[in-house]
Amino acid sequence: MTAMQIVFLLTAVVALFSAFRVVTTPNMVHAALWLIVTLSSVAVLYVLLSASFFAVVQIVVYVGAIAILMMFVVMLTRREMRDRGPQLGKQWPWAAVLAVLAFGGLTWLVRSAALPASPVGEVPATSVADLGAALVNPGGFVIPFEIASVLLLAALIGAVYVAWTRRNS
Amino acid sequence: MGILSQPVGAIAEWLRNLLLGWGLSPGLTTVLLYLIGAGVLATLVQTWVIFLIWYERKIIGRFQDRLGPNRVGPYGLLQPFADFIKIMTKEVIIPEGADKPIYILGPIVMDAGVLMLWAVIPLMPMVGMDINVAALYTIAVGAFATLGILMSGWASNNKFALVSAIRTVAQMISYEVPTVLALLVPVLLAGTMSLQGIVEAQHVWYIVAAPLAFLIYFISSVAEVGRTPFDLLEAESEIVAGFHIEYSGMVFAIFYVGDFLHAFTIGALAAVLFLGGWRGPGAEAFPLLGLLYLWIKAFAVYFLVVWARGSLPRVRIDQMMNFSWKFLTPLALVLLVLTAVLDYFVAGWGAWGQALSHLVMNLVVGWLVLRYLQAWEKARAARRPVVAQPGQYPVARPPRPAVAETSTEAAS
Amino acid sequence: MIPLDWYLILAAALFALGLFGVLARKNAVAILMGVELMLNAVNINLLAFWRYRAPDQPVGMAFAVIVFAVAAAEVAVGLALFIAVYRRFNSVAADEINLLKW
Amino acid sequence: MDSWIYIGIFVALSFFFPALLAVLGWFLGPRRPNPVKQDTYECGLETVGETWVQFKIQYYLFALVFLIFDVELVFLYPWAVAYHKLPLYGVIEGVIFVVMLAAALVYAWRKGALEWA
Repeated sequence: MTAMQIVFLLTAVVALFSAFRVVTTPNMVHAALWLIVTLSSVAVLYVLLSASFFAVVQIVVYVGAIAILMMFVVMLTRREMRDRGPQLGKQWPWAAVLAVLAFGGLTWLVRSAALPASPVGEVPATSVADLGAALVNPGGFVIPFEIASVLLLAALIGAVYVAWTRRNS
Repeated sequence: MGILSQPVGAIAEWLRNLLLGWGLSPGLTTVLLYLIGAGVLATLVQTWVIFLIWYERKIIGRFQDRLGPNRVGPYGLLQPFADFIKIMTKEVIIPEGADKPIYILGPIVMDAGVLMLWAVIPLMPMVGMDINVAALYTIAVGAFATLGILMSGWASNNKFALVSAIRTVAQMISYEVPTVLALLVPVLLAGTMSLQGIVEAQHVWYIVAAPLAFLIYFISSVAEVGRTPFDLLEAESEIVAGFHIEYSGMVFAIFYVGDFLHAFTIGALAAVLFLGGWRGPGAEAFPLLGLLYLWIKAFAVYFLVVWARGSLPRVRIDQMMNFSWKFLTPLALVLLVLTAVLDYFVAGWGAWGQALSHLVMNLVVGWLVLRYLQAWEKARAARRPVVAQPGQYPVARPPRPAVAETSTEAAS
Repeated sequence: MIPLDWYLILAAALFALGLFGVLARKNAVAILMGVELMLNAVNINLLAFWRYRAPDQPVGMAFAVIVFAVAAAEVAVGLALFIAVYRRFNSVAADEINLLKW
Repeated sequence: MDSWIYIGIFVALSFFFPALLAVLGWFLGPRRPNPVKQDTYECGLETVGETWVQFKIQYYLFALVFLIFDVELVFLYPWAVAYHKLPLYGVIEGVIFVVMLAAALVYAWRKGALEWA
């Protein structure tokens, strides 16, 4: 067992425990904070995968923006803050069965496939620049890149339209 | 490899050999070395705040025609130590109904978010960890500072703390957009996100090539830290405090320390990004000189922050939000596009040619913006219904609401 | 070195937890959090395969970037809908919003 | 990878130092809680109503616009890093992307989502 494997296992334990708390804790602000712990440990996993750009982006986008937005909404919807009672619906045993089945099936798939134990090569030092070049390359990902910008524009327009009503007294 | 040309390298080498001599494995030795290096740097940075507090109080004192602290020690230098000892012995009050773990974690997360920035700042040539995404890393750890504030405001079980935390976070995220946009300009000019690489690419300081980006970066970082003139959410002379209203003793001191350190850290970051970092005559040969240059530049920017605190009045919250979203962000967008296009066409002009052409572009944009602001101000003044007559209050008062309207308001 | 299947099993576990959250929670924001967990599991898979199969090509990274964009768009629109619903019904409990159910 | 070990250690220490300060303050300071002292400080008035007050929609809108901007800007960083190696179409595509971003800003502005008050 190498040091990297120990780091991986520790991170995995933290990620899974906090993810479990996210889906079970009744207090929504606590759930958001546990979500932040999960997302940060996923960032550590990205570092272990030598995807440092994505580790940083994970923190910027998820912790810095999405989690903050969620906490805002939790604080906007006051009634839920007092709902310390059960937050799971009646259907939760079925959900648990389905989740266990999904996990079992996926694990069985992973175990039955022949997967490499180590990477085929090293990540080039210029991987971020390569990504940037590929994102604007007509033979690469320029269409997804521009469509992503249109998607985000549409999301903003839709979200502002839905949430914002001019105060008409 | 003398101690003068390779100060940190020489010490690290000596330590490594020492540790290896004790029979430790190379991997463990590296980790231990990093631990020592990080520990020394973090400790120095954290204790450095004590000096910063003295410096700021002294400067502000002079701005306000006072002497500043001068009782404890020479020039009052020991005053912050006395304050520190005093605050150590104060009680940490946890208000009733507070969410205890989050209440304590809030300031810790906030301070950690500031301290983490120092992991990537290049202190001198070949020192300071060089990751290839360092510029984005500085944005990312800022998220933890935001998060800490939101946590402590929420956990305090106090309306005012919660409202203030939400407002502070709204301010911080609003000003993060121009920060990120302005940070893109040096990244684009240098063609790398590594801060060491950005410093090395600055044959001409980027403040020459991108003065407007420097201004945007500086203003929006000051606003993100929440210093005067943007400190309206914790304005000590008007309201009691902001999100940290319930905090006392050492836990409050952590906020205080984080705040001062953040102000100095943005000085260091601005120095690295726009003022050439450790660059200066002789810095390549004697790295310690580079550290000195960086410190001087960081202090120059920090002085600007203190200067702004000493001389500018507070802004209103709607003005502050408008300033970020309706002025800084569009300006930064325009600047980014112009810089990108211009940089493409002047690629072969040499360092000074590029810098000067960018400077000309920046000056033209700046002049146009000033003209636009003048026209806007003139139009606003024309719209304002001010009729100053002798004996009258010179500001148009809002019309009194009719009684019927007031009652419906109250009923609804 | 860490074997690839460790990453995949961890991602599967995160995905299952997210699925459980989506199906079992009552609060709509909590459901969105579950969706975020699932998207993160997907991203771990994408980047793990990129690292182990084709680290010299940006394909996996480009996919992961798009997933980030989709996650952000989804959160923005989803939360906006919840806010609109909350103002209409004064609740964000998913099982109380059943006007279209019958 | 090596430098990330350092970053990881530094991050851990960054949490450790303020935590140490908090623990020190906890042990060195006195602890004499009483109900009045632990009362919520709201300008000397008794706390009225529940603490979790409801907020204006405005905060959410700012956070929303920020989220969209943040994600789009993250896309621009690899582009800026690759910038010097890009041919002209790369520059133009980046500019189109920024124009989309500006369109988002203009929409939010015209819609009045950026007004405080």
